[in-house]
Amino acid sequence: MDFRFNEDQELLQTTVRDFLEGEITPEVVRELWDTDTGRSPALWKTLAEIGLPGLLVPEEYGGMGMDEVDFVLLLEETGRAGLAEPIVSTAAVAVPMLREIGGALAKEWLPKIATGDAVVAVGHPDVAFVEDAHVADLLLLSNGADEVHAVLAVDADITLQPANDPSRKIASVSFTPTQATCVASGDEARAFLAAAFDRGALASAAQALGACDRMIALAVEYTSERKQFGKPIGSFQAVKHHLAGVKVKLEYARPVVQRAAHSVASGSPLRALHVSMAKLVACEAGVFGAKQTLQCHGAIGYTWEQDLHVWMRRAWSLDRSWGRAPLHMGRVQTALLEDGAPMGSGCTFSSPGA
Amino acid sequence: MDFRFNEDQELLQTTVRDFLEGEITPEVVRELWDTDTGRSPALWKTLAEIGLPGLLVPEEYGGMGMDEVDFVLLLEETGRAGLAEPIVSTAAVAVPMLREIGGALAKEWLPKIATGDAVVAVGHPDVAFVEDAHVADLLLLSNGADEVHAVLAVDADITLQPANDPSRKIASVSFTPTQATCVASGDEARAFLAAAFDRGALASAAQALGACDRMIALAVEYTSERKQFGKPIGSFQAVKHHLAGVKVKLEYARPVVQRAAHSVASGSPLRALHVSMAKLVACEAGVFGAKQTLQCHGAIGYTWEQDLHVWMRRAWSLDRSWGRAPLHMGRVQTALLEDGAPMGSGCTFSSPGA
Amino acid sequence: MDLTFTPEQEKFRAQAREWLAAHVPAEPLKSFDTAEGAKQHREWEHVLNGGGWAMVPWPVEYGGRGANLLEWLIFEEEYYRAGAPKRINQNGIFLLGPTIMEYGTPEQKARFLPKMAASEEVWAQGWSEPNAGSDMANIQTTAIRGTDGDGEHFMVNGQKTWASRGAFGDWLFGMFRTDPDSERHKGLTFILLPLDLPGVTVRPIEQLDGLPGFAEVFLDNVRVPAEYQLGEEGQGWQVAMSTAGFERGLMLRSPARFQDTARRLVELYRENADDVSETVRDDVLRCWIGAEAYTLETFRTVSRLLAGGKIGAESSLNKIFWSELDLKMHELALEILGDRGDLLPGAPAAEGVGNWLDGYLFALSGPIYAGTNEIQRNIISERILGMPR
Amino acid sequence: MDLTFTPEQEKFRAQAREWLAAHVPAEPLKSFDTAEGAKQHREWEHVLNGGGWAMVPWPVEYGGRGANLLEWLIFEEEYYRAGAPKRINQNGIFLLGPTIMEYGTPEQKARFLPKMAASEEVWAQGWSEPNAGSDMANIQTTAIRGTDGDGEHFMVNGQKTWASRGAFGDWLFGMFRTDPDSERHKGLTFILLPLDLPGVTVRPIEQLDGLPGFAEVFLDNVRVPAEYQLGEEGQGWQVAMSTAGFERGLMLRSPARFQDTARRLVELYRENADDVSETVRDDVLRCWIGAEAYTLETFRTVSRLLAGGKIGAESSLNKIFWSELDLKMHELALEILGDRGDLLPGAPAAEGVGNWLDGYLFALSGPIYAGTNEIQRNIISERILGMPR
Repeated sequence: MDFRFNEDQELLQTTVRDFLEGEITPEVVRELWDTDTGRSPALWKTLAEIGLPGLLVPEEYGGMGMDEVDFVLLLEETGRAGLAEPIVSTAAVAVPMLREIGGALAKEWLPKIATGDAVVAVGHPDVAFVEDAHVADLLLLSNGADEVHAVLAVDADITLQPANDPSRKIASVSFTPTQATCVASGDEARAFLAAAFDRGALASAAQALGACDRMIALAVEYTSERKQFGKPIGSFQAVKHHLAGVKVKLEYARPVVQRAAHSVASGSPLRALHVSMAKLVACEAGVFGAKQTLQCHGAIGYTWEQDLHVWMRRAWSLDRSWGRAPLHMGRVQTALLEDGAPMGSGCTFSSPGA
Repeated sequence: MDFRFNEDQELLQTTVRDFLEGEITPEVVRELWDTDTGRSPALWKTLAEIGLPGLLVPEEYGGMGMDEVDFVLLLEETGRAGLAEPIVSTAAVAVPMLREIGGALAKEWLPKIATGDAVVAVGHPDVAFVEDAHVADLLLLSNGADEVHAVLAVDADITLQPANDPSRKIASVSFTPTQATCVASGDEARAFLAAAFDRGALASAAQALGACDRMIALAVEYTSERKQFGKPIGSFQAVKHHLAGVKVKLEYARPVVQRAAHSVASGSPLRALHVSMAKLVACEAGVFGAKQTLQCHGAIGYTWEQDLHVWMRRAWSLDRSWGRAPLHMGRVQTALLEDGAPMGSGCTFSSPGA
Repeated sequence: MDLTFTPEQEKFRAQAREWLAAHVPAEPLKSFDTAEGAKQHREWEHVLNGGGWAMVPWPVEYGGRGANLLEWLIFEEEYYRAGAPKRINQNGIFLLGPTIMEYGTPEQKARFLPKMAASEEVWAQGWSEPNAGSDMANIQTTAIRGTDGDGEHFMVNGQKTWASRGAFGDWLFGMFRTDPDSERHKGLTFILLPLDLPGVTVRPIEQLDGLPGFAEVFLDNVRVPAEYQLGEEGQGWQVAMSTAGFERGLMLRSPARFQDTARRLVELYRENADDVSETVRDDVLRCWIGAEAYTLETFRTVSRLLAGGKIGAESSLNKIFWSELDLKMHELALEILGDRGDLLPGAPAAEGVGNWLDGYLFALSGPIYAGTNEIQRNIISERILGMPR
Repeated sequence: MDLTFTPEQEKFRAQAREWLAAHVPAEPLKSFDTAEGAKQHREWEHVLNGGGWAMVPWPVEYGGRGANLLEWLIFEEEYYRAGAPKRINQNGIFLLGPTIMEYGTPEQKARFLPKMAASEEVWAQGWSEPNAGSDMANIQTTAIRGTDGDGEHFMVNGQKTWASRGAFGDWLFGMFRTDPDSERHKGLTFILLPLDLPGVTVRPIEQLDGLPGFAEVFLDNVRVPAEYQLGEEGQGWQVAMSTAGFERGLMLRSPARFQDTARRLVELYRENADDVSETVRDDVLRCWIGAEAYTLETFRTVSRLLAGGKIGAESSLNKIFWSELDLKMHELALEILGDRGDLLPGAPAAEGVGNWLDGYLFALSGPIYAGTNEIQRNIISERILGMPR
């Protein structure tokens, strides 16, 4: 029992954080808002150079061969940076799905992802829109709940759905399923889709942690500088307590997300429960953080030019990505109230069978 | 349109407030806690001298002949005083019910109530226990939802159910219904019971306002005196904002309760809706007030000897009296979502038919 | 207690309803924080004014209808019920107008009020400065009195910010430091300032919705004629406080606004009831109750005012209540809309989303503007509850 | 990251489970805030100590089991799972014990720790004074060093309050002002004080549940031998801070406690699911998630501590989280119990109410004791977030 990351993992986190701090400034995020796609192939290539898209790609395909425990700290960093590139859809969801599908499809696409030469988006029956479909080369789509199809983006009908967050690019996608596009069906397809959902939710939760942390940092910085009544507004108890409340939520969400990463990586039978718990608490921290840090900023936080709203909108978007709260609450309910999951002290780290 | 009380009503409120401040000190409340019944016939007599039990008793029976609009301010005062005597059960609920039943029963009991010589308790199918049954002379009880029976207390089986609040005296009551005890049935009984429920809920709501107001006053007083870090704790923003939040809830609950009193007194077709709204917001203010004022007191508020808990427990009890929140929420839902009640601007003071 | 309207009041309501039914634009106007929308809204104000409904609570002599506060509440109920446009000149009508009536000279009243009534002149607020937000007494923009060939004037230098309607407005009002050696609340004077004077630079500020709802106004040796001083020199704080009281209070947040939102929220819930949980339902009902509570409290206050009472620090209770209610209602609406909740109205899948998203972004500013809710809680605890400073 | 227990840890768990199954009293004990309950709890501690399970995380040399923090968490899980009694001597075991180990002389360790382990001596806390609650540095009770025929001693005068276990305890520990001219954190000394000394008057204070969970302790010329000073004279604050850190932190609020409550809450919900709304259900699930989050964060912290890390101001996050969670869980339980929620356990209709009401009253104190949550939020914002004072 050791609930710590190892030194390599922590070092990689620091490296990625430093890299993103340098590359993904708020100015970069805003520049991308003004582009047609909101995404940058050049940036994607750069991210590939530090290994992000291919982190879960097996080494034989040119990736880092890592798992979700390795990845979760880095996903938090992408959230902290406000990175809009398709890390969740491609790196966190599509890669493991391609790996599981295997065969020629994996052989063709995984190396391209690792080198930053391909974007793959994933559709799921429980998720209304497909994220990043508009810049994808390949789409992994469900046909009902029992079939997974691999469809070239050029063969699909992609309708962008403009949303509140300029970084959030979602689309309705339709396609003509054929035998040729079908890559999994029945139990196998259901298993792939279930895993994809959990990975998407986990990655979104991890990004929400980072976004929340960043908003706290912005608010602390602003309220420490901004003076009213002759002193920094951050010295007023009302402002302090708003931010302290966010910090409590954040710090008790983080281990839940990290445990969920472990459950995904280790294929725990409680994976779905753990992921839904993580998605709920992390996104709750993010949304609450948005509200409180805005209030601490006052009018300046309400402007387009202040950077706060970059992360406010990310927090709202992540709350909506890969299952909104009622869906995840329903999964927790199922696990806890109907399946007879182990409860009470001593059960946190044991499996149902134990 | 004039949403004010008249001078007589306000004067009566002041009179009653002054009277209760003198008579119902916290010491008196605590002395009654230590008695067998928790009630004092002598005190009840004194209350009759200023007309409280008989406020709604017609003048022909020796009462004040007033209505719920007159009464609501005084009920708030009894809540502020922490008065435990059966004002709600007897004066606010039983009296109008007896008035509606009329005949010999009214003729016999209303004068006794007005002179403080009788206590009457009321049972209702939607209320689990009968308040003040243990000191009642007469019980007005339901048999199912379709019959009202008048039963002498000596003929009923009364089992006290000790509760958290020493001022709250509730009992399970069983009796043998006979033709002789039946005083109303069918539609008439249902109408009596519906009115009784609304009156009980209204009176509890009004008392909750008073309890909340008193708790705020206690907390302001204590935090203005108690010093830590060299200044009154009430000068810290965290403490201030706790109490400001309670004040907001209280001040926006009060007009809802007053309007409900008007609807009861005038027999508005929206009576049930208005009463449930009042019960919800007033008791929410009371319960929230209890929590926040306790926190502002700190450890001293957590002691038996500090008076705060007299009203904390009242606030909790009133929240439970005459329908807990889910029941009232259900009634609001019915009125609003199913009955097509008027909604939106311009409908607040109009009836459904208007 | 009499909770019925008089026949005269019902007649007034019927008149308003009839006129509005005949004149409210069938298509919603564009936001008045766009150039096109500002033009549309000025036109609408012109129509309103033509019907005598622009300045309902103003005295007839200044272009108003001479209605009392109760009639004004009734008018507002009908206005929202009719789905009529927002008021582009609310800073003028509800904030500055009453202040001019109280403090203005006869000449000022004649000069400003009729054009305000017609929205020929749209007013921007100039309360805040970069270092005077919650701490409004920290105003540093100076207005130094002097005389030149053209007469007495103020020479204004400094910067105002969060000037709502600054982007498309004509005039700005606010406090300026006329005594440069003064501190805090003293030495301030209330001045009216045309935004087209030489030395004025308006930089629109985009809000969360991307529209320039407010502006920074840079003032560089702006020569303002002395006749635009409102009230006594050095008495700006007193003049402003009466305005601020109005702002936080009744005029700008009529119950009708929140009742209208609550009604639409309940309707939205009904349409989507099968897809949302009881938790959402209970919260929707609570909001509806909240809007009713706000209405009842307003009528109670107005009853008191009509009988000679005054509004004091209670307006701080009001500010907190409506701003939290409004935000909660919009949060719930987005929750009910589910996956459609963050779609822009133009999105192909955005059917039925209404303007809830925009409303939400606007509602987020509620706890901030017109004095943050933290400041209001200070006021409540100190001035209403009497807690120590 | 390794989230499995080692075979040794599993064996430790099995041992604890087996022993507890054989020894935990079948009937719940009376509250240790009653005379009879205090006696029962002392007996239970005697049994625990006999089995070597009283002081699990203490070194063997002081009567403990020498377990590390992870094993301690495992023991706690089993302890709560077994429904074993509360710990009457928690002030000793978890607060004072570790402090004596850190600051005590060899003689003091030998004198105090074994009797503490056996709960032959039950300890009361003497932190607060009437004017030193949240502001603990304002301690005014003096302890003046002197010498008489019987040797060096402190002459103690003043008053302590909120002394938990004061009513039925034997000893009290706390800070006293040994330098009467000193101010705030300086000039304080940590002293251990027998409650049966001449000049000590214990006045039990009844809590909300009517039981004397704490006491006022009046100290009137109490002569305390100098050997009961813990740590250096004048260094009381430093000694106390290590104790306070322990209190807020891990030892007293093991995750097992809240997981046990959460489990019982979910079970209560299941039994009453038909009678309560989805709102309650969602809140129950959130609480269960909260208890898991608390557990996970604790294991994360312990992993860090075992690898040489330190607990700092994070214990303030912890304090807020568990106290709010605990209160919410008990509020929900009373809500689920419906009309039975406020019945005393002895009421005829109180079937199935368990001890939720008592638990609720106790939970209300959570946000207050061990440093109010307001103080904790100050600490979080200033020491963790680095906001200005």
